[in-house]
Amino acid sequence: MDNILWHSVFFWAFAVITCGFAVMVVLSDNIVRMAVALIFSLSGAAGLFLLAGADFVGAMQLMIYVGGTLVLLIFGVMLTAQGPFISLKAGSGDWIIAVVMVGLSLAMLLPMAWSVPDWHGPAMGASETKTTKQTALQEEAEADQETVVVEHNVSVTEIGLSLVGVRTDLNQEDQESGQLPEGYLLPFEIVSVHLLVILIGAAYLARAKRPRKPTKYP
Amino acid sequence: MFTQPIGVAHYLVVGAILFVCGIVCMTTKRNTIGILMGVELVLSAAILNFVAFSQPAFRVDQEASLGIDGHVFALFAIVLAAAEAAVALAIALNYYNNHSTIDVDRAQDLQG
Amino acid sequence: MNLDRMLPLLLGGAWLLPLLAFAIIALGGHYLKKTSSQHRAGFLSTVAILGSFVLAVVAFSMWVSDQGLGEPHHGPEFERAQLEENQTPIQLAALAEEGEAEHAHDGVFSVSGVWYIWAQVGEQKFEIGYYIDALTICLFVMITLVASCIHFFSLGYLQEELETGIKDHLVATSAGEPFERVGRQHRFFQYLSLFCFSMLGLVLAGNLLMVFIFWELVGICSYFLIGFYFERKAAQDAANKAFLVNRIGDLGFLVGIMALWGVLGTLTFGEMSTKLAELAPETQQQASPNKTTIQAASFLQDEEAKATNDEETADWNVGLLILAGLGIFCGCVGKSAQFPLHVWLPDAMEGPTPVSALVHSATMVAAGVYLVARCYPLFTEEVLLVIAYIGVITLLMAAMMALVAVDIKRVLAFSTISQLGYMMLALGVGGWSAGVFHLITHAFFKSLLFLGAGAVIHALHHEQLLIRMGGLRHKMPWTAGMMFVGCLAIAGAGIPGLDWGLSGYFSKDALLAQAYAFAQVNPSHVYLYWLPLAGKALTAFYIFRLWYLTFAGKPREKKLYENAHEAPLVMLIPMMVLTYFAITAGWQIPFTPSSVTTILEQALPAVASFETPWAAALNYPAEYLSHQYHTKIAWTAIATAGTGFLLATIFYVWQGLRPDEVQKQFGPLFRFLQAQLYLNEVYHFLFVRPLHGIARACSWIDRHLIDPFVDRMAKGTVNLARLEDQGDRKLIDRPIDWMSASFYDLAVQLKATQTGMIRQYLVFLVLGTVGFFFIVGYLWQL
Amino acid sequence: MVESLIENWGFPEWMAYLIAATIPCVLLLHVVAVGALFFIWLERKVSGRIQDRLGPTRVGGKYGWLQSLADGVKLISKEDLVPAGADSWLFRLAPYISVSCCLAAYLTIPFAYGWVAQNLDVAVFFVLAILGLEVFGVILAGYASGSKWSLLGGMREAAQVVSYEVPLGLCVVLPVMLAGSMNLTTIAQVQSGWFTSWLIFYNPFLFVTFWIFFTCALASVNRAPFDLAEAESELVAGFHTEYSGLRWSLFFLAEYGSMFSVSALAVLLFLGGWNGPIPITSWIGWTFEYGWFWGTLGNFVGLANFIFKCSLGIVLMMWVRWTLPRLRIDQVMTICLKYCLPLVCLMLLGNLMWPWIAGPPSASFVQKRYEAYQHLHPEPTTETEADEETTAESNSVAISLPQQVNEKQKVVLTTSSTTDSSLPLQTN
Repeated sequence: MDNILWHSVFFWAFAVITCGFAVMVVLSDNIVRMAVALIFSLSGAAGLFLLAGADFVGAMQLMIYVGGTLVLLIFGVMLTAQGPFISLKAGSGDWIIAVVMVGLSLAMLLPMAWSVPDWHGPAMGASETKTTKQTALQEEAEADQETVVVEHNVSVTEIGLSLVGVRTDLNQEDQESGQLPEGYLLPFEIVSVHLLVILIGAAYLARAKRPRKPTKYP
Repeated sequence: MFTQPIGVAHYLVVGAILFVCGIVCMTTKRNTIGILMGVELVLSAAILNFVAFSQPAFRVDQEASLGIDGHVFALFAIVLAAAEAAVALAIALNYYNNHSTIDVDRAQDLQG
Repeated sequence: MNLDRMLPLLLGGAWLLPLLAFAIIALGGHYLKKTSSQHRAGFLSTVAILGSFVLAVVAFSMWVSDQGLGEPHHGPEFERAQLEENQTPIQLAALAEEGEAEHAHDGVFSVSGVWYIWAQVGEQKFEIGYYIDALTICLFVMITLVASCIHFFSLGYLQEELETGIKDHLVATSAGEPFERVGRQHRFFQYLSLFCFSMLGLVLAGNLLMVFIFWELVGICSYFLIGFYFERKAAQDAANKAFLVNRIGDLGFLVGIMALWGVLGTLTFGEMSTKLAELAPETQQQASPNKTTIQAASFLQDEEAKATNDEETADWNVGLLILAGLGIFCGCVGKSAQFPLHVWLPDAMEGPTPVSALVHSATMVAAGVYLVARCYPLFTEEVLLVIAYIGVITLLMAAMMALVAVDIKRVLAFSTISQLGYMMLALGVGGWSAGVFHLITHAFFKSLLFLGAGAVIHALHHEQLLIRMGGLRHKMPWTAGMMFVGCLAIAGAGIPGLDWGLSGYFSKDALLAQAYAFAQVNPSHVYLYWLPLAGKALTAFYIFRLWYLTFAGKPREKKLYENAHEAPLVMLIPMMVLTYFAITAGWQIPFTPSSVTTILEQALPAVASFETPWAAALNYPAEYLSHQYHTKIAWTAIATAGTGFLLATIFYVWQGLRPDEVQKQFGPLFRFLQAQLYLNEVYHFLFVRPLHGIARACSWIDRHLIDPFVDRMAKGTVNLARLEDQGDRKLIDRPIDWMSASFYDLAVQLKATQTGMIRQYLVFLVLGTVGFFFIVGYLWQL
Repeated sequence: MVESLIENWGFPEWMAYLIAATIPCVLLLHVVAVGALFFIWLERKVSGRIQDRLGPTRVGGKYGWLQSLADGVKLISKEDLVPAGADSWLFRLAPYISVSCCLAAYLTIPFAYGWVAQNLDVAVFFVLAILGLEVFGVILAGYASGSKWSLLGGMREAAQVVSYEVPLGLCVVLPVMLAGSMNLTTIAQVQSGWFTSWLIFYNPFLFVTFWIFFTCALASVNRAPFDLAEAESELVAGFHTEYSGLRWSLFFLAEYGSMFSVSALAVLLFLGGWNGPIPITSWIGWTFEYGWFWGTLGNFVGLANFIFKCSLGIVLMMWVRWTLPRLRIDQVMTICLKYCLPLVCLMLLGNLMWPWIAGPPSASFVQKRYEAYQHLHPEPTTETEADEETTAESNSVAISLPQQVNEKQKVVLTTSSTTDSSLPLQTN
């Protein structure tokens, strides 16, 4: 019992929530229930982000994804639903194709996920080391277990500074020599403009149209 | 199970499951908004992978982690996903205005 | 005060202001017309010309303060001395030459310069320049003053042109209804402004080419203004006639300009006198009185011939100079309506009356006189003689025609022609300042008379026939009074004993005195004195005939009389201004010994001093010498004028003689005069009909010789094009069609893969991706 | 705390963690539950006074202390109905979503220095996100009830909350900008000292922003005059028309909990947090540095301050509710998008320009910010030289972004030189 790693416990809890509700999204026929399941699934994912030390990304996930996007989605559901609990069921043929795809995709993805020993986590790689370099790293890791388990939380400040073009997580020498990237100012600006364009475009697309009214030509 | 530390691979597996769920959701739902939800799941899976790869404590070779880059990419992905959802929703509403349905199987106007 | 700098500025401004008004009305006339205050175009135009007037007055005052008013040459003492000595005419002539030599080198003060060079060919430049002397300034003041008055008058006269629906009773539609049209006052003022611009430009112009340009511009303005009522056939014809007849004169003018260019190599006024001075001594030396013929040598003489044949060159120069003089005068004949080309002016009365007042009496027609005055040094004695004779013929002929005219405006038109003849005569007999002086006084009283006539016509609702008027003095006392003053002025009324009179008295007196002096020196040309004197009687007769028929006696048409009314103030006030000047223009300027004449004499040019083969016998007395005859001439003139006045009174007031009886008595002469000497018919027979014949021949050639050829060519081209079309279709189109058809088929077959099912696409996408990764992940590693 | 549990009390590790997690949970639950009871009672009294009547007077004595409790008992004893046309799963789920989101927001709210369940770096953001999630409960309730009134209420709520999140988020940016951190503890620390150092008095733009924030907060917690989702004059009772009993009381609980949390947010961001208007505790030395006991005592004073200010905020909300009439939905949207949003953008710009207008922030403010940052990321004591240098800089140099960057870069770099393993270093 003392060996229990609380981090792992919470990981599994969140993983189960995430995956379980994701499956519920797939299996549910009612679109609103799908949405609710999606909310829980994405909230679980946000929990996973927090566990992985990405506080800011997790909060963002909650705020933008769950709080914004999904409200929009549900809004859309309500605006477009014909009956109170509409369901558009898929045919069994679709399900067969889907199962085949699930099988194929998982057959591809899962082995890939486990194919790299480096990715197995700090404590699990010992028995599966293959190269000498990795062995050395493993030994080092085992020798300094405490250090390894200490998590690194990326602070908001670092992310914010990198978005305005300053990388604080890199060596100052490397930065001064000009060989390292200078942060994400340009992509940040591009994304901002992109968002603006999207806003205008979405407003334009969704605005009320009256197709019945004949166009008057001067 | 609870005694083992978590690695990137665990996250990858969760991501894979999310991804596959998203794919299945997209292929089996006839509702436009259902498909949108599938897309969200897929994107979420991708973001999960980014975040996992940027945590140095999740892997043996800690120096290989993505660090801030992963977070920033994840942020961009979230933002763009929100944008995509807005536009897709606008398209769906528009489609509903014109066709009085959001069944994608009926959206065959562009059929060859 | 820097005259060189300020005068071009002021006068240039005065010149360009009307252009500005013209441009604004031309571009924004539609807008100006539409607005509620519809006088806008008129006001704009009037303000512009008033501005010009102010600038001209400022320039004039600057000139006067700088150059003085001029002094009478050789005051009364000199004249008396001359009389006492009782010299013979020949001696006087000799004296004249001496005096002339004195005066010629007094130098004429002038300001000239160049604003812009618009073409340069080798050494020769064509410039936009100016030449300002006393003549320019006086004419500027006169033109802008008269034009301002007439602008104001027009505001009242053309009041009805502001309305949107005007019934023109002189034009009938096919239905027999009066023609109805939209008023176009703004067009009128637009043309008027353009005219003022052109006229001022003509006076300001620094060289003959510029003069020619503005000459043509006033011509086109005259065309527009005569044809202002262009719906009327008569107005159209009159406008065309004026334009074409003027072209004939202008052709001569152009020839004259070219000839002058050939002689002097310059057209700039400022350079002319120096060039002439260079030319003169040489010519005098070379010219021999015996040589009466000119060898027919080519214009394109080569250098050697020129060098070896100096005599011929000199003769050529003189010949060309004469040609130039005649050519320029030819232009003046056209513009100033002198004898053979006068036919357009009576017809030009079809235009609105203010136009007749401004353009066809006061300013434009005087442009010919101005040009003669301006180019005075260029004219050889023969040319001057021709000018004098043409002037005499014109004045007499026109005066006689005026006797029989029944249209009030036509009487004034003939009167104008006649008075222009007087001016030409004066210039032709060496009376430069007398001619120009008469030009200025005439401008005032003739425009006054025309405006009076306009007021009458306005009052009678466009009735112009004298025989239907009468008794109007009761209805229009102001107009009648001012017209009477105008009549007195044109008749030259004055009191010789007191040397007091109206403006016409002074100018005509000077003019006749000069003619008398000339006749004294050259006895063979004595008619140049007697005929104008007779003309003076005629003038008095016809002008008072006009006045009596219009204003005196009893009304002949009751209805017209009842509806008549006095002109509005806007028309009366300009007339009053003009009346004032018609009375006082000839007077001495208070507290000075000077008058308009003396100011003008500051610009007195030297008389041509070429001895030419043909007219060596002529003597030109200097103008100041004619002063000795003034008293005598004045008495004679007033007597003849009094005769004319008396006759008119007998005919039309006392009814002592009945006009219709006289008319019967002189039937053929009457008809001859009324038909304007049948000149129109003669011109029609001589020029118009042959021209029509030539045109018909050209038309026949066009239709029967050229057209078939062109038609054949076209047909051949069409056939060629057909052939090519076939080739296009079979050789080029077909393969391309085949290609596009096969692509289309291919596309039709391929489109089956586009199902439009989003989910299907997605499945393909996923399967493709998975397959790709399988290949990359497993096969690639092997 | 975990360590002390293990070492001093001998608990097994897992139980220690469990206890350490449970204590804050229970405390927070009590804050919400007791707070809600109190505020419901307060609302009834306040509304009574405003309407010129007494309000509850019987239960629990003269002032009706126990009225809320009696109501609670009544509600629990009521029958829990699910309409036949409802989507029963979602219908049952909705109140829990609401109330759990409301509770989750308290995770990161510091009640006094260090008295916070989870000292998140992104606390402000997290609170906003969670408050945004709360709307799901309302929407689902509206949808799942199978009633048109409820559906309309839910739709209104969705539109309103999504719209008001934008100006709300922008309002929050201003204090965050000034404090240089999203950590609520840090933001509150920056405002220590006299009440003039509260951020609301920092400059006129912030003063205006506070009121915008208050308006938007009212709208986002669905209080009058923005209570369109439950407009009883139009929609019967809006999204909770079909609810009864305990589930209905959960919605009520969530509403009062949210009111408290937005008030807390306003207090922390603008009104100095747990700092009193006069810095008495620091004069008498009851700061956490002085010792565990006196520090804790000082913290209790701070807690009292904090709760008092939050309660004032809530009373203000009640005052507004019983004073202003309800708006129409289009007016609500107009206020948000046409007035609040441009205004707060203007305030943001103005706040950015403020150093140009009024000069750099005072040295004391910079010092406080630096100290707050030091508390968050304690520097190794050995690096005295860097410390002095940074302090000197922050004292003397005016506020500007590059300077901040330098400061932080320096801090990060000095840390990385001592503890390599805790920081990622990309070598490729």
